[in-house]
Amino acid sequence: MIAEITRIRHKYLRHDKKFPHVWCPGCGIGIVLGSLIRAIDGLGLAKNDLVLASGIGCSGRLPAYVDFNTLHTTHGRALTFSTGIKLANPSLNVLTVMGDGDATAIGGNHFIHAARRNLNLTAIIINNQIYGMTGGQYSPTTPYGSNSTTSPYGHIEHAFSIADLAVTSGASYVARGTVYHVPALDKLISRGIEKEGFSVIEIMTNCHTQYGRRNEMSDPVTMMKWFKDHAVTTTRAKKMSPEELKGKFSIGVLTDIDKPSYTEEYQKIRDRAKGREVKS
Amino acid sequence: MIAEITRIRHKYLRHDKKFPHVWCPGCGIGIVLGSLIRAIDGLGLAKNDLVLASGIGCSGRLPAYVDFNTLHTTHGRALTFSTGIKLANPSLNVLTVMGDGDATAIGGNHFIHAARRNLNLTAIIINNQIYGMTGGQYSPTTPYGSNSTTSPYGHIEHAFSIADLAVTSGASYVARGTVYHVPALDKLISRGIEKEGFSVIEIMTNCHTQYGRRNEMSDPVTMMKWFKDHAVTTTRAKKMSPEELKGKFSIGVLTDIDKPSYTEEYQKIRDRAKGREVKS
Amino acid sequence: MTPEEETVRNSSSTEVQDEYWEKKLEMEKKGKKLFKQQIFLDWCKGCGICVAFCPRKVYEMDEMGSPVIVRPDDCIGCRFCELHCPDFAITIIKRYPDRRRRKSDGS
Amino acid sequence: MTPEEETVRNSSSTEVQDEYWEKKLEMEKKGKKLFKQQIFLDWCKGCGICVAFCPRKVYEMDEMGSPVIVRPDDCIGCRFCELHCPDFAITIIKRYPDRRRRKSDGS
Amino acid sequence: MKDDRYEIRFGGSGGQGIILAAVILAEAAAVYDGKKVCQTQSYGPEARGGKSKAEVVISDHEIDYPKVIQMDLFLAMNQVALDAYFFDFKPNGLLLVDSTFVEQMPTSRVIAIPFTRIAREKFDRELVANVVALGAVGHFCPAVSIEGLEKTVLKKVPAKTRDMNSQAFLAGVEAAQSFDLSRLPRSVISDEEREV
Amino acid sequence: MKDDRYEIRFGGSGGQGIILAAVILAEAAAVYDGKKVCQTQSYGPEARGGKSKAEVVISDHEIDYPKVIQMDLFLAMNQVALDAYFFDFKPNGLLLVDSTFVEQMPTSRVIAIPFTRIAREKFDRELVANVVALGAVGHFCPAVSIEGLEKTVLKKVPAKTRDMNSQAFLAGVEAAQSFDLSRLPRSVISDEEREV
Amino acid sequence: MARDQNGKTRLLQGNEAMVEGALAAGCRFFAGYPITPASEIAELMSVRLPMVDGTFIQMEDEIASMGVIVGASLAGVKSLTATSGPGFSLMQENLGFACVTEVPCVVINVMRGGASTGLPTSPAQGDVMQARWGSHGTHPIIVLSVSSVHDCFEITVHAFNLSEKYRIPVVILSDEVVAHTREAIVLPDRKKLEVVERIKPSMPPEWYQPYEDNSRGVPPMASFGDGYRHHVTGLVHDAHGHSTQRPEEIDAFQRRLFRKITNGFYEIQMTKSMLMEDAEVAVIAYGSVSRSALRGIRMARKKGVKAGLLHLVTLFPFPKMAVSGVLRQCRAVLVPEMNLGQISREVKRVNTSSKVEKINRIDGQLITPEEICERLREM
Amino acid sequence: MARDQNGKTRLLQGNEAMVEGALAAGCRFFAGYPITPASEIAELMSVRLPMVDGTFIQMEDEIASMGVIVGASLAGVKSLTATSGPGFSLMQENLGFACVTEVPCVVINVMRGGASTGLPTSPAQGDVMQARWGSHGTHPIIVLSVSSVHDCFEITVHAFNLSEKYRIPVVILSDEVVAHTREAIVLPDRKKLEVVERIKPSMPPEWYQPYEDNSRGVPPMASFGDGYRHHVTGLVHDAHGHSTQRPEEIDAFQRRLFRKITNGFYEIQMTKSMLMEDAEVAVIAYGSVSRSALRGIRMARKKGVKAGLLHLVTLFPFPKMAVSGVLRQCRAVLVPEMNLGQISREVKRVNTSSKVEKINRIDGQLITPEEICERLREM
Ligand SMILES: Cc1ncc(C[n+]2csc(CCOP(=O)(O)OP(=O)(O)O)c2C)c(N)n1
Ligand SMILES: Cc1ncc(C[n+]2csc(CCOP(=O)(O)OP(=O)(O)O)c2C)c(N)n1
Ligand code: SF4
Ligand code: SF4
Ligand code: SF4
Ligand code: SF4
Repeated sequence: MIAEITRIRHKYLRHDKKFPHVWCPGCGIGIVLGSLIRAIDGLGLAKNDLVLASGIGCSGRLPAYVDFNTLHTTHGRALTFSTGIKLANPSLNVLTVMGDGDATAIGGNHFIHAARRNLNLTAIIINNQIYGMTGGQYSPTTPYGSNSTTSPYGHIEHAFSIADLAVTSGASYVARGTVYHVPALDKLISRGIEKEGFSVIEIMTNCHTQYGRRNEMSDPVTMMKWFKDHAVTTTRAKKMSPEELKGKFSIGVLTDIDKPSYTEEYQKIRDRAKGREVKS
Repeated sequence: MIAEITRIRHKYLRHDKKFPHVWCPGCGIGIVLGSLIRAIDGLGLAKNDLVLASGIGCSGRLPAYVDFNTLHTTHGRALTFSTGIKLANPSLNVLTVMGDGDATAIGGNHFIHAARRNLNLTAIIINNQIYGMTGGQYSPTTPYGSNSTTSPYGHIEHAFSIADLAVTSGASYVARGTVYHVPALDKLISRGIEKEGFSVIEIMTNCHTQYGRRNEMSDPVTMMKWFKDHAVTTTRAKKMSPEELKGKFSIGVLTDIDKPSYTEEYQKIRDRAKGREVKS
Repeated sequence: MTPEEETVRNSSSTEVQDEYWEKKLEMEKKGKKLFKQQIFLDWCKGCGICVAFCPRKVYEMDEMGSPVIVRPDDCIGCRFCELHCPDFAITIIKRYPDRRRRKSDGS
Repeated sequence: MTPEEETVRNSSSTEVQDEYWEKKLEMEKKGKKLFKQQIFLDWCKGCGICVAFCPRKVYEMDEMGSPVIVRPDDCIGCRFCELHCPDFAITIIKRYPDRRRRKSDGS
Repeated sequence: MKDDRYEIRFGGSGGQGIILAAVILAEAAAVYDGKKVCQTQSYGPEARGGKSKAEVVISDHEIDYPKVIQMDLFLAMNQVALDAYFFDFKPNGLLLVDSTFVEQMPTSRVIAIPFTRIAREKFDRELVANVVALGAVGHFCPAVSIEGLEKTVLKKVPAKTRDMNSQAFLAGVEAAQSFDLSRLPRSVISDEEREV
Repeated sequence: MKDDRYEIRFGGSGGQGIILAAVILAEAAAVYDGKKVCQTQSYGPEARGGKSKAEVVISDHEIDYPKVIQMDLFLAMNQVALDAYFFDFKPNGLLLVDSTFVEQMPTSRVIAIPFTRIAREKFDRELVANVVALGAVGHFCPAVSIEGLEKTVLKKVPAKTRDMNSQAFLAGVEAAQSFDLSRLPRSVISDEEREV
Repeated sequence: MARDQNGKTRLLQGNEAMVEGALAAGCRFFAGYPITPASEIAELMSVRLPMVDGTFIQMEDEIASMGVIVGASLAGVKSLTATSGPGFSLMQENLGFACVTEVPCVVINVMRGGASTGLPTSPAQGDVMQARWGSHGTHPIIVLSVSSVHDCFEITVHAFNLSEKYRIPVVILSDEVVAHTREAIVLPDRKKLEVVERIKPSMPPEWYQPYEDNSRGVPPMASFGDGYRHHVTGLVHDAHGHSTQRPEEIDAFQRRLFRKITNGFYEIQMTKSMLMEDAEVAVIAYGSVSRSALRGIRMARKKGVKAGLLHLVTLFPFPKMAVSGVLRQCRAVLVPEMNLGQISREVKRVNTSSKVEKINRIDGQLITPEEICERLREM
Repeated sequence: MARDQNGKTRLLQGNEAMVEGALAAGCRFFAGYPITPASEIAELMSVRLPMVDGTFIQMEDEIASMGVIVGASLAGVKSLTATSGPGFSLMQENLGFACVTEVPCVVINVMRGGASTGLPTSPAQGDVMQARWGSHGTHPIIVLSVSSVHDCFEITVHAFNLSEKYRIPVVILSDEVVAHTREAIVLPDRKKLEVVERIKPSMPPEWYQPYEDNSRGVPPMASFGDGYRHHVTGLVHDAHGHSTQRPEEIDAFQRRLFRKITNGFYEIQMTKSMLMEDAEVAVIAYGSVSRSALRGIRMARKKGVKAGLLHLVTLFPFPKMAVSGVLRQCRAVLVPEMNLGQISREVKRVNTSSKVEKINRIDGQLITPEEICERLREM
C-alpha cells in the first residue's frame, strides 16, 4: 500500500520536472509547496481547473513543480496575468504565488489594486524578508536594522506589513502563517482558496542562505525556531499587552469579510449592457 | 498701494508663462494653486530652495505657473524624481503635486513606498476622483456606482482611501482638505510642508467637466456646495455616529506622528560608513 | 498683511471654518468697513464661483458670461471670492472713503 | 487518510498548534502504535530539519550529511518531519507489526 | 484623378461645439449624399476653452490627403480662431463668421451672421449657436444637401432638444438666405496661379 | 603573439568554494607574479547546490579570449562536475580530482587526492577542502608561485580562520608533493595535430 | 451603438473603426489605461464588450494592462490593448514575455508627437523602431500600420488573424491623424470576413508538448482549463515548457520563434503599390503620411514627374522583397516620415543601388502633399 | 575596500571596475533595483557611496530607479543606475524623459540571455537596438559598450564625461561575461584622469534660458537650488522650458537635440582597430565577442588569412566613418554577435560594396575564437 502522502505527491508533483527542486537545502518554499498541495487536495479541486501563477524569484519557481495550469510570469506582475485569466474564464481557480519583493516591491501596485477591486483571486505571499534569488538585497519587508547585501551598514527603511496593506486596500480575506506552523498553514491556505473575493495568505519563510546568514540565523533550523518563538496566534495576541507583543508577530486569520467579488459585479455590468442601460 | 494678495501673486506666479492658465473655468486646481502659494509665502520659504514637481494630468500642469524650481515629470513617477532631488540635496524643500490617478493608479507603488521610507517630502494630491486630462475615465478614487467614460454602466470598483493608504504605509503626516474650505487648506498644506518626514495632503477638488458633468454636478458651484455639505472636520467626525457619518468624509489632520525621516537616517549610514563599520 | 488676511491666516486651528463669513457678518454689525473689488477680466473665465458664493451678492453675471460688480458697498471683506477664484482674477482691497486719489488702480 | 493525518487536517480551528506533537506524546501513552519512516535519499538535501525537530530523536545525521533512521520504533507518528521536509523526502506510514509482508516498500 | 474636393473648416473656441458641427456635416454628406468624407480636428492643451478647429473634406472620389489644403468654406465662430486659421483660405473661398464675436475680416468674400446672438435671443441657449451656423453652412455648401444635414442634426442631438435644434437650424438657413453669394467680390488671383 | 596561456578549470558543486579558489589563484598570479589573468565562472539556476565551474587563464601577455580554450589543469571536486566539464581537456593536461567524491576517471593523466577527507579528518571542517585543493593546484601549476598563492589565501579568509587555512593549504601542498608528474603517461596526440 | 449596422454607411473615427475591427475579429477582452490619442478605443470597448459577454477592464497602468491581456489570451480569449508612446514604453517587458511564450494578442499604439510626454495631441511616427526593438533580448514580433479608417477596421482584423495563426503579438501603429479622422465606412458582412482561430491541440493530453516544433514552427495552443495542463514561462524553455540551459535547446527554441515568421513571410508582408507601373521615382510611406504621399505623387505627375507609391502596411518583418523591387525599378526613392528617419534606415539597409532620400517632420505636423511633390520634382 | 589603492594591481570583476570608474568620474548617487547579472554594482555602491558622502538607494523597481537618478542629477549630482534586460525595458519611459530634458546620467545594462526572463546567468547582446530605440518617440542617445575589466573602468569614466558634456543620458552595454570576469587592473591616478563637469550658467539668473540654443547646441545647466529657477518638462518645450505647440519651436528644439550629438560626433565615436593595416577581411565586433574575435583573427592569421578587427566601443551614434573605412578596405566583413543580427544591420545600412556576413549565437554561449577563425577562412 502506498502511503497517502506519497499518493498525494505523485498526484500533484510534475513528473517531467527534475527533482530535487532548485531551492537551497532546508528552504521553506518547499514546505509551502507541500502545504499548498495538501490544501488543494483537501478541497478536492480539479487539476484542470486550477491555475497557479507566479512572478520571478526563488518563490517564482514553485509552479513549475506542480501539475496544474502553471504560469511563471515577469517580476512583480503575476497578479496582472492572473487577473486576465480569471476575468477571461471565471470558472478557473486562480492562485498566485509571489515573493515579498515580487508582491510588495516591484509588484506593490498590482497588489493593492487587486485587493481594491476584490478580484476573486488567492494571493500566496512567501515572505522571506529578503531578495533570495538575486543574492540577498533588502526587500520592503526586511526588518529595520538588519543586514543585507545592499544595506551593509544596517537597514534604515521600515518594513511594510503586507497584511495591513491588504486590509487597507480592500482584501476580503487576509491571513498570516509560517513554515513552522504547517498544519495551521494548510488550513489558512485552504480557507483562502475557498473565499470569494481577494484573499491573501502571507507566509513567513526562512531564507537562511540570504537573510539568515547575514543576520545570525544561518541555518533553517535556527530560523524555524525563531518563527516558533515569535509567532503568536491572533486569539492569543488579543489577550496580550503591547509590551508582551513587542517583537512578536501574529498568525492566523486577520480579516475575513464578505462583499461581492469583481467577477460577480462584472456580470451585473454585462446584464445591464445587454439591457442597454448605458448610464452616462 | 498694491494689495497684499496681488503682491503675493506677482511674487510667485511666473511672468514668462501664459495666463489665464490651461484649466477649465472654475476648476479647483487654480484654487489649490492659490492656497499653495499662500502657504509657502506664510512659511517664508526661499523660492530658490523650493522644488515643486508634478506628474502628468491637469494637476501636473500646476508647477509651470509658479516661479520655483519646477519639474513636470512622467505620469505617476513624480515622487521618484522628488526622491532623487531630496536625497541629492537635502537642503531643498521638495513638494510634489499629483492627481488622484497620477498618485494612486500608475503611481500607487511609488506613493506607498515613499511613505514607507518616510522620505522628507510633501505630497499634495489633488483628488478630483477622475482622470481629468484624458477625458473622464475612472480613477482609483472614483466612487462606486458613479459614471465615467469607461464605466458607462456604472462603476463597480471600490475607491481607495488615499489617506488610509498613506497611514498604513507609514506617512508621518496625513491631512485632507477641500477647495471649498480654503483657509483651512492653507493651514493643512503649510503644516505638511513644515513636517519632517513624509507628509500627504489630499485635496478634494471639483472636476465638473469630466466628473461632475456625468454625475449630475455639471458646474463648479454645485460641486463646491457638495464639498461644503459632505465634509466634516475630524473633531466633529469623532462625535458623530456611523449613520450620521455615512456618505460624509472627514477633513483636517488625520495623522501626525514623529519619527526620523529618511534623510536623517541616511546621514547615520554615512557616519557609520566613514567609521567603516560595515555590518555584514 | 491686512487685518482680514490675518484673521484668515491665524485661525487658531486647522479646523475648518465652514461659515467663516457668517462671523464676518456679525463683525460687520459692529462697525461698517468699506472694500473695493478688482476683477482682472483678462484672466477671468466666467466660472461663476464669486457670483454664487458671495454672501452679500456683490457680483452678478452679465449677458456675456462675465461677473460684474453690482453692489460694491455691500462687501464685508470676507475674501471668499478672492480665495476661491481659480484664476486669480479677484482682489479685495480695503477702501478708504476719505482718500479717493487711487482711482487709477482700476475697477 | 490515516487517523494521524485526519487529526492534523481536522484540527478544529486555524489556531496554530505549536505543540501538536506533545498531544501526540500523551496519546502515545495510552496505546503504543508503530510507524515506519521512509527517506528518499535521492531528494533529500540534508538540511537537518527532520533531525532537529523530531520530538523522539528518531533521526541522526551521518558523516556525509544525510539523515539516518536510528530509533524507528520511537516514532509517535506526529508527522512533523513529513510535513516539514522541504524536499518531500520523508514518508511516515503506519506499521503493522503482525503483517510484515510489505517489505518491498523500501526503508 | 478628378479633383473635386470641397474643403470646409470650422474654427472656434472649445465648448462652442464646432467639432460636433463638423461631424454632423461630414456624416450628412456621407450617409445622405453618398459622398466620401474626411473629418479631422485639432485643439490645444487647454482642458476646456482655447481655440480649436475642425475640418471636413468632401469628394465624390476616394480622398487621399485627409486635411484641408485650401478652404472652400471657412466658418469662424470667433476672432481668435479666425486669425489663427485663416491662412490657407482659397482665393475664391467663402468666409462665414459669427458676427457676435468677430469684428475684423481678412477678406471681402465674407458673410457675417450673428449666430450666437440669434441662439441667445431666439432660443435663450447660446449652446445652439453651432446648429444655427450649421444651417447657414448647409445653405452655402454645394457638397451637401440641406435635407440630409437637417436629418443628421436631429439624429445627433438629444431627443428632448430636437425641436429647438430643428428651429435653430432653420434660423441659420433663413439668415443665410438673405445673402446673395454672387454679390461678393471674386479674387483676381486664379487658383492655378497659386499652384495648387 | 606568443601563446603562453596557462588555462585552469575548477569544477564542483555550489558551496564547495571553487569560485573562491579560482579567485585566489587569479589574484595571486596577478598581484604576486605580475601576470595577466582572466577569471570567469558559470553556475546553474539553483540557489545553492547544483554544479558550477570557475576558470582562470594566466599569461604573460594581454589575454584576448577570457575563457578556457583547452585546459592545462582541471581540478574536479566531484564526479558530476568532472563528467560535465571535462570535454575540453588538453591531451597533455593534468587532471586533479578530489578522490573523496570522484571514482571514474576519463584520462590516465590524473592525480587523485581526497581533499575533502583531508579537510574533514585533519581540520574537522569540510569547508576548507577548497584550500587543501588549492595547495595541490599551487604545487602543480607552473604559472603561479606557491608563496604568492599562500599569501593570497591568507588575505582572503577571515582573520580567525587564518591558521587553519594556512595548515590546510600546506596539507594540500604536501599531499601533492608525493606525486611525480613525470610518471604520468603522455598523450600521443600532439597539441598541434589538434589544431588549437 | 446598435450591433447590426453592417452594410450601412457609417461615419467612424479611426479609433472607433479599430474597435469594430477587433470585435469582428472575435476579440472579447480589452484591458487598458487611458492615454491621448488612444483613449476612445478603451471607452468604446467599455460600452461594447459587455454586450457580447466580453470583458473590459481599466487597469492601474499599462504594465498591468499588458499582463492582463496576456493572461486573458492564455485563458483562450482574443485580447487587445491600446495605448500611445509613454504607455507603449511601459508595456515592453510584458510584450516581450508574450513574444517568447507565444501568446497571441494585439497591441495598438496610436503614436503621438515627441519623445517622453512630447506633444500629446499631435501626430508623429516616432515609435516605429521601438515597436520592433523596444523589448530587451532577441525576439520576433509583427508590426503593422494603418492609414485610413478603412484600414483601421481591416488591418485590425488582419492583426488578430496573424496573431492567432502565428502565436505572436501583433503591434498596430496608428497615429493621431488616422485615429481621429472620421471617414465614411461600410462595415463588411461579418459572415464574409475571414477570421482565424488559434489551432488547439487534438492529441490526448499526455502527448501534448506545448512548445513542440512542427513543420509550421507554430505549436498548437491549449487554453488554461482545456485539460492540457502545461507550464508557461518567460525563461528560455524546452518543448515541454520547462526552463533549460542547454545550448542546443536554447538555440532550437529561439530560432523556431523566428522561423515561424519567416515561413509565413509572404502572407505577413503586406504592401500596396499605387501608380508604380511606369514610375521612375517612388515614395515609400506608411500611416497617414502615405496619404500625403499619394496626393503629392498625383501633384507631381501633373507636373510631369513619373512618381509612384509603395505603401507599407507591414513594417516588421520588413517587407524586403517589395522594397527591393521598387529600389531596382526606380532611380530614386523618397521615404517621408514624421520622425528623423526610421523606416528609411531599413530601406537603406536593403538598398544596393538607388538613391534613397528622406523627408522628415518632427514638429507635430502631418507632412503635406506639397512637400512631397516638391521633393519628387527635384529627384 | 580602502579608498586609495590606485597604482596597485588589483583583481576586479567587470562590475566592480564599473563602480570604480563611476566613483572616479565623480558619480555620487546610485539608485537601482537588483537584477542578475548587474546586482554587484548596486551592492558595491551601497558600501562605497556613503563613505564619500554620496547616496545609495535601492528603489521599489527600475522605473523608480530611473526617475530617482534623473532627479538627483537635476539637483546637481552625477548619477548612475545599473540593470539588465527586464529592468532596462522598464526604464525606457523615464530614460526618454532624461533625453528630452537633457539631464546627464549613466545607465548600465549588463545584458543577459534571451528576451523576457530568458537566461538570467548567460551572456548575450540582445539589447543593442533597444538601447537606441527602446523609448518612444524621436530622441537621441549615446550607447557605449565594454569588453574587458579595463574598459569597464575607462568607458564608465568616458560615459560620465560625455553625458555631462552633451547633457544626454549615456547607456553602457556590458554583458554577463565582461561583468563577471575578473582581471588584473591598475587603476589610474585620479589626478591624471580627465573628468568633465557640466557647464553651469554664468549669466545673471534673469538672463538664463534653460534650453537656449547656442553654437554647441548644449545649453548650460543650472541645478535646482542654484538660484536659476526654471521649469523642466517632458513636453516639447521652448527655450524657457515651457511647453509649446508651435511647429517652428518644436522643430528647432528637436533638431538641436540631435545637432549637439552630430557636433560632437568625432569625439563620441570611439573605435579601436587591431591588425587592420594589411587586412583583407575584417571582423567588426563589440563587447566580449570582440575578444573572441581578436583571438579568432590571430588564429586565422596563423593559417594565412589576412584578417583584422574593428572593435566598436561606441555603438550609437553609429560610428559610420570608421565602419565605412573598413568596408572600403576589405573584401568582406564579418559581424559576430550574441543576437540574431543587430549591429550587422547597421553595418549593412552604411555598406555600399563589401560582403557583410554574420555569425550569431543566441544560446547563451560566448561566440568562440574557433567559430570566428573558421568563418574568416571561408570568406
Ligand atoms: C524587472 C525585473 N527586475 C529585477 C529582476 C531581478 N529579480 C529576480 S527575483 C528578484 C527578487 C527576488 O525577491 P523576492 O520577490 O522576495 O523572492 P525570493 O527570491 O526571495 O523568493 C529580483 C529583483 C527581474 N527578474 N525583473
Ligand atoms: C504612461 C502614461 N500613461 C497614460 C498617460 C495619459 N494620462 C495623462 S494624465 C492621465 C490621468 C489624469 O488623471 P489624474 O492623475 O487624476 O489627474 P487630473 O488630470 O485629473 O488632474 C493619464 C492617464 C500618460 N501621460 N502616461
Ligand atoms: S536563496 Fe533563500 S529563498 Fe532562495 S532557495 Fe535559497 S533559502 Fe530559499
Ligand atoms: S478637466 Fe477637470 S481637472 Fe482638468 S482643468 Fe477641467 S475641471 Fe480641471
Ligand atoms: S528534512 Fe528532508 S531534506 Fe531535510 S534532512 Fe530531513 S529528509 Fe533530508
Ligand atoms: S513522525 Fe517524524 S517527527 Fe514525528 S516522531 Fe516520527 S519521525 Fe519524529
